Amino acid sequence: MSGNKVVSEILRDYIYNSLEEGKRIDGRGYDEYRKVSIETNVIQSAEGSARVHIGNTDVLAGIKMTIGSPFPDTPNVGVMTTNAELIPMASPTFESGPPDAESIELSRVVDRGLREGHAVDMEKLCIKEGELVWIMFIDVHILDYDGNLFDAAALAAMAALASATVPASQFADQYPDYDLGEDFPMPINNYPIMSTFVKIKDVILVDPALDEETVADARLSVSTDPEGRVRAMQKGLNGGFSYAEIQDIVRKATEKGNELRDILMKSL
Amino acid sequence: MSGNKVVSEILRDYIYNSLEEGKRIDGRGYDEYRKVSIETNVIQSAEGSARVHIGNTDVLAGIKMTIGSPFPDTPNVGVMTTNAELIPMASPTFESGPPDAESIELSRVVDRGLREGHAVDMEKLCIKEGELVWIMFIDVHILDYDGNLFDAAALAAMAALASATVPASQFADQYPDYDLGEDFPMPINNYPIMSTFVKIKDVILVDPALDEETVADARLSVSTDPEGRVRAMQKGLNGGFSYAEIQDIVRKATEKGNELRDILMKSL
Amino acid sequence: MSGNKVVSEILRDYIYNSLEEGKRIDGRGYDEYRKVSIETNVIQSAEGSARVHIGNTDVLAGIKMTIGSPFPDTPNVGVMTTNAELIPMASPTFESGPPDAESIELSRVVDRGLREGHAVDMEKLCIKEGELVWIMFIDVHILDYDGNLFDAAALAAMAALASATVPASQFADQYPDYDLGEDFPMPINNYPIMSTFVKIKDVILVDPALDEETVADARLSVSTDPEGRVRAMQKGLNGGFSYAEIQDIVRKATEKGNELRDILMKSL
Amino acid sequence: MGMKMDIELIDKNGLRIDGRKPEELRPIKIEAGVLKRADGSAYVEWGKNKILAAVYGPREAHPRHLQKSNKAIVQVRYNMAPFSVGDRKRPGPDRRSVEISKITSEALEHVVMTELFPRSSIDVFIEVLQANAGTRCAGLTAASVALADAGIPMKDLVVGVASGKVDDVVVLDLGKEEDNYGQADVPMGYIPRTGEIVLLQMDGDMTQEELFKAMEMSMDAAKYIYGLQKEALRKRYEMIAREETEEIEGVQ
Amino acid sequence: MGMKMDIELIDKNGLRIDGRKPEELRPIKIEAGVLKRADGSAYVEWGKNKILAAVYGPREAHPRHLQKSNKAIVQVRYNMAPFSVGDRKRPGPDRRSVEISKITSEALEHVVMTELFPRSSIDVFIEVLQANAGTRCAGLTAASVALADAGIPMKDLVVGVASGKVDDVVVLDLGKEEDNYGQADVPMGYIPRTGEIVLLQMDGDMTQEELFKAMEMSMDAAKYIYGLQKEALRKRYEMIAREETEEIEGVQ
Amino acid sequence: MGMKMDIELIDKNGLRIDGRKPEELRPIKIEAGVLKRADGSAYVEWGKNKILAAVYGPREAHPRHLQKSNKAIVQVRYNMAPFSVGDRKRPGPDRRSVEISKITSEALEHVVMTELFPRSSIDVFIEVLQANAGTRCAGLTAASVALADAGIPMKDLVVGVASGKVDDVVVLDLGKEEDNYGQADVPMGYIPRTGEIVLLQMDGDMTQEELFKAMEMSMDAAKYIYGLQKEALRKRYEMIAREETEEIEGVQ
Repeated sequence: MSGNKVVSEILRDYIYNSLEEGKRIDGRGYDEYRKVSIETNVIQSAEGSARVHIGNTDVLAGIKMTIGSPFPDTPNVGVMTTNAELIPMASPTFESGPPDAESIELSRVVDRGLREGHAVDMEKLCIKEGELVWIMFIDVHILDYDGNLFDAAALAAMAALASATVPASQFADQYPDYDLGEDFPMPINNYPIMSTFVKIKDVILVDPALDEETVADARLSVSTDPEGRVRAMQKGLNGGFSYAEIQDIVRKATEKGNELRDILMKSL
Repeated sequence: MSGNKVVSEILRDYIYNSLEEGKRIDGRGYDEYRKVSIETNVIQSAEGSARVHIGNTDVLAGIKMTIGSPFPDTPNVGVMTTNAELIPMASPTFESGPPDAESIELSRVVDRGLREGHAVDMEKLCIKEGELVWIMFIDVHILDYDGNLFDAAALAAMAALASATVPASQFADQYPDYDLGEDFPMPINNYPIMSTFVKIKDVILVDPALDEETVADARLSVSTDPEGRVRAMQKGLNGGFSYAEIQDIVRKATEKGNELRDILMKSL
Repeated sequence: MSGNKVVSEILRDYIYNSLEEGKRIDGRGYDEYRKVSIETNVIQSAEGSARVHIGNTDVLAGIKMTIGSPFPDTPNVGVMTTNAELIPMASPTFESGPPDAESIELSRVVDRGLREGHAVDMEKLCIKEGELVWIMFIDVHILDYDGNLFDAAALAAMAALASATVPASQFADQYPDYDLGEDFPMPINNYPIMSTFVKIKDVILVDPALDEETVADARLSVSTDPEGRVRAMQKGLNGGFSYAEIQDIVRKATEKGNELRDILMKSL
Repeated sequence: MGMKMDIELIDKNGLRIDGRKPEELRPIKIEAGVLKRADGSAYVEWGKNKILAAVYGPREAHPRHLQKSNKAIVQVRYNMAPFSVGDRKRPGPDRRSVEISKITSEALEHVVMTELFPRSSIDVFIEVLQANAGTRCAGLTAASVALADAGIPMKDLVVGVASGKVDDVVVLDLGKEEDNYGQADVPMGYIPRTGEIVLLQMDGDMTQEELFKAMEMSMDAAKYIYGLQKEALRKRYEMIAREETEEIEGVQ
Repeated sequence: MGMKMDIELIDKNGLRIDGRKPEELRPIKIEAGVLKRADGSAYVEWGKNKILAAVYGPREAHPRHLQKSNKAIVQVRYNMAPFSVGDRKRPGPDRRSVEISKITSEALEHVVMTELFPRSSIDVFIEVLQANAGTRCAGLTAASVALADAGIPMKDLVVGVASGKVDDVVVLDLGKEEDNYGQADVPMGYIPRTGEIVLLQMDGDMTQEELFKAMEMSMDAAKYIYGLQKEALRKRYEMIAREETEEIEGVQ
Repeated sequence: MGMKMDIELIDKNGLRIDGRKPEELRPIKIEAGVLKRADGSAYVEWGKNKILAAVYGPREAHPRHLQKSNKAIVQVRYNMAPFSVGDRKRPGPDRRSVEISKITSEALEHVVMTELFPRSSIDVFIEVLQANAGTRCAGLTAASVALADAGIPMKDLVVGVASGKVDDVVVLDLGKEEDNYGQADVPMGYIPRTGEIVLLQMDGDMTQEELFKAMEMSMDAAKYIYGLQKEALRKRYEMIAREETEEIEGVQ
């Protein structure tokens, strides 16, 4: 990622040395997030939207909704599609073109957190079983990339959902044979939150900044719900975790999930 | 475009020197087109077709028609799609593969000229409002490229349309519930014509040949109708025009449009 | 194909020298296939399947079936699609990505042999004329590539078809308005077999191994039926055959087709 | 242009559907230096349009066959966020985006001193976050500011602004309904100081005189927008200077 | 092959649906040197088929990994214009075009003296402007002439010609209805002088003897078409010579 | 996870729908060296899953920009045959395959001594011939064996194994119905000797304690599978040794 090899070795040494002294290079505690801010309803053309900053990482999520057929094997629930775009605006390392493996992983992990966390009551997005359901697109646009996209994207997507309105009245003309009702708030069911940790040498850090990601050995993202239940996990990078480390991370993820959820609830 | 850098510098100097003496390298006047010829109905498998030469530039346009659904927001008009292919046969600089930015621009500019010029009465291509309309494909095949594709492609497309027959009888079996009627001539409404100018140093030239395009600073294509109204414009290349130059070009485009329209009408 | 140029020259000399002494490098006769084995019903998720070895060449074909609309111009027959994937597992020279010209040629030649040989009675795959037919996918997966893919793929596809069951009962729920009946064996009509020959210098060899393919001048594949009628041919590579050579190959192909067909029938 | 609809775009007082006078712009807000990672950036709100522009470079042009031995290339990627429009836009470039990227690139190449950076690419990314007619002009305006914010040597800033015709009246800066149901649209890229027109398109139906009147309206308005661009950059430089002063003071 | 239909392809007099005798070709017209930009070109009308072929090269093969250190490659792109067929063909290569391009390329590589141009590519573009059965053979015939017109050193010209079987009769050069409703089609690429068969396909249902009879018919016909190819090239050289003479006379 | 259905996944005796006990694996069969052309290969049958893995390399990484100056890259392509699943899968990578390829690659890169082969690529191809839940774990298990069979220097073998939760019971190695209608799935890549977890995913709904219990079940089972992997390699080496002896004897 961070280009030049010499630069990246110097960076690694610097981070290693700091950690040996028990410090992160930006002065944070190991279990401390950067400043997290959430602003909802920032895009009027979207049914719901949120812009999330985690430090300098800047992410914009928007919800669009339309009406269509359900999948044959799930006739009574709406359809949800999550897509994250690592647009080249956000980083010199992101390229134009079809989504690469990193974008696809990000999209799928964000999707899994929301889906398995039952963020939305998808049955309430069924209009007529087997015939017509709401189709929901969650699009996450990465605007400025300074590490920890997983948490920023998941948080922005959750906030956008929580602030969204299902635009039923707009579609009344198009579907005269169905009772779509009035516009209604997105039927939120749960607030799963993703929290990501990396391992650098033997140290576990939450919310890695880009420089930390660059030298990290292993990464684990854990999505938890308000009751502290685990809803999704994704390990990344080519290092390994011990079982004890994973237990430790899962426990901390619940704590951190609660902290971020508080910030989210205040933004709504 | 024209390959080798030394060659292109020599070419530039040659063109510049000629223009200083008030001459174009092929001896034409600044406001003079190369020889324009139009032959219609050259392809029997097409509903309409035309081959246009402007000097050595050689372009073939064909119209194909089928029947389909209208767009939801325009239920009472036919559908028109314009596509120009810069096939590698036509030039050593054209490559195989999906359309590049130049092909896309060409397609869109030709389309805009016809569409905004109301070349075809699209309402007459509606079979049943909101249900069935004629779908028209205008395909322009560039066979030999010696500059000024915009005018050649636009003229070929217009001539192909003007010579086309809507093949209603062919579709009778396929749509027994609709009255498609007999074959009928394409309902032509207007004859917009595109005329393209380039600026080389301070000189404005109509109908640039390839060598002139290669050294041109800026390009302006203007589509006008028989009443001299402007229907579409497209500026290209990275040079600039003054407002006075643009006024001059727009006025000349009307004249030139009339000249080309006369040639077109004689070919039909 | 076989990488390094020096190696390929040594290989060529070795093969040429052997042929001058009347021998193939693996000791076979000119008209002799390598060991051919066929195992059917190897994949339970498929409607029919077969794994074919010709020497070290290892090919797996699977049949999948679904229900859909017929083509408008053939309303009373099922739809058959053949696809061969040269997956990179099978050879260092096969690459990931969309099918290249070699895969496409292979798919189309296998398809042509089955289709023109009337392997399947496609009319029996019509459920209701003009409305509903069986859609059949023949997918050939090349697992280990040691030459003569055409014969191995064609044989595997034929064996997979001959061992397939049309899964009518599975679709009963999905198409309540149609009588799909019970599961039934694939309606096999004929057993066309492909046999491939190459020319190296002036020698004609059947069933080329990879090393022989690498140095071959010309290739001819001939698909014949049990009555010795010719159903499909495909010449390949940039060498030429004389008319006499082609007559010779066509005659031998019938013989070889019979041999392979015997092996096939025993496997069912 | 020209979808038909029984909609009155100019009222009896000569005012437009959003209350503007014919020669009146929508409100425009420009901010420079809004992203950390990019070498330069700008944010433009223009009516209901919300547009970000970022610049990276000069950096090595790749793939290599794009490199020019005597100058830099300016590569523009105009992109609409899926949620920026009424019906969700599928991600990835469509034909419209490719055309806009191309003409925006040509317009910017005119002002960037490309000859200073042979073999390089200057990459401009325009992201339309919310679209409401006139995004190509707003994007061009934003891109100019982002280039300046990136410290790219430029002959001048380019201003993007459109004019057109609705209900037979020549108007400045078409809004969404005017764009859908009006008679003509003329987007322009203009350099107020030199009077050069570096981007120009038109579609619709206008007499020559109407066209010229529209262009003149745009050129007038461009001067005002040019002021906003410069003001945004001035604020940005002040902020940088302030930050640097604070840093120095912090050190002392 | 083999769409079923109640259609009589051979009448009681043994004549075909378009009035031809079994061993009769459709009318063929060949012209060389029809395009200015290409290094060589040819136009073929063959019944209702209209086909252009153009040649560029030898030129540097790219992408580079295609280059062969000891010879040129011959790259063929067979392409159908969208309006060349009944239902519009979507632009871009389909699987059929890819296969035809491959076998045409192999056939031409046999006659081009590729060993003279290591690392080069000789690019052949075949555009089907109007299609009516037999385009691959007509395209191969045209491509040979275009290669010669480009001055590419060749061992000989290749002729493309098909034969087949309809209503149990072996016939030459299948027309559209014969192609759709006939029993077999055998496209061939043939070099009359050497007797080499460089392209051969077959689909349908034929006994060995029928197949051999069809191939013999094609080989006979190829000699005639070879004459047309040479005549087209002779006319082209005459025209060039005349132009040069006129130029010299003009100078004097 | 979590499609709703009236289906009893654990019966009154605590047994699973296929008769297994909660901590019981499906039958697993591993064979090394099953393909001739590949540098290494393995075949795994795991319940009704049938999976082939092949390894090529170390070989030059291409395209070149992927090369790392100080180590090899491990490139994994996980692919499902079109006929491996109920509804035919379209050929080519889908988003799920891309993700599985990525995490499998990361897991294997941990054990391959990549530093020995700068600028190289070690290419691992996993083909799912028949799929029945748990293919990513079976594929990882097969890939490890194929790497060892290819003689690629490795720190250790990786074992893939999943656990999860169905009907509120923590179970090992979910079958197809359990995967469809269960409550959670936790695929893991584990190195029994070092205790390192190199692949980990989870989706569903579990308390922390359930998750930990599931992981412990997987870690236990991994030791058994590790034994199968080593046994497959032992047999393969024996066979190679036998073949070599025979060859030597044949020579004598």
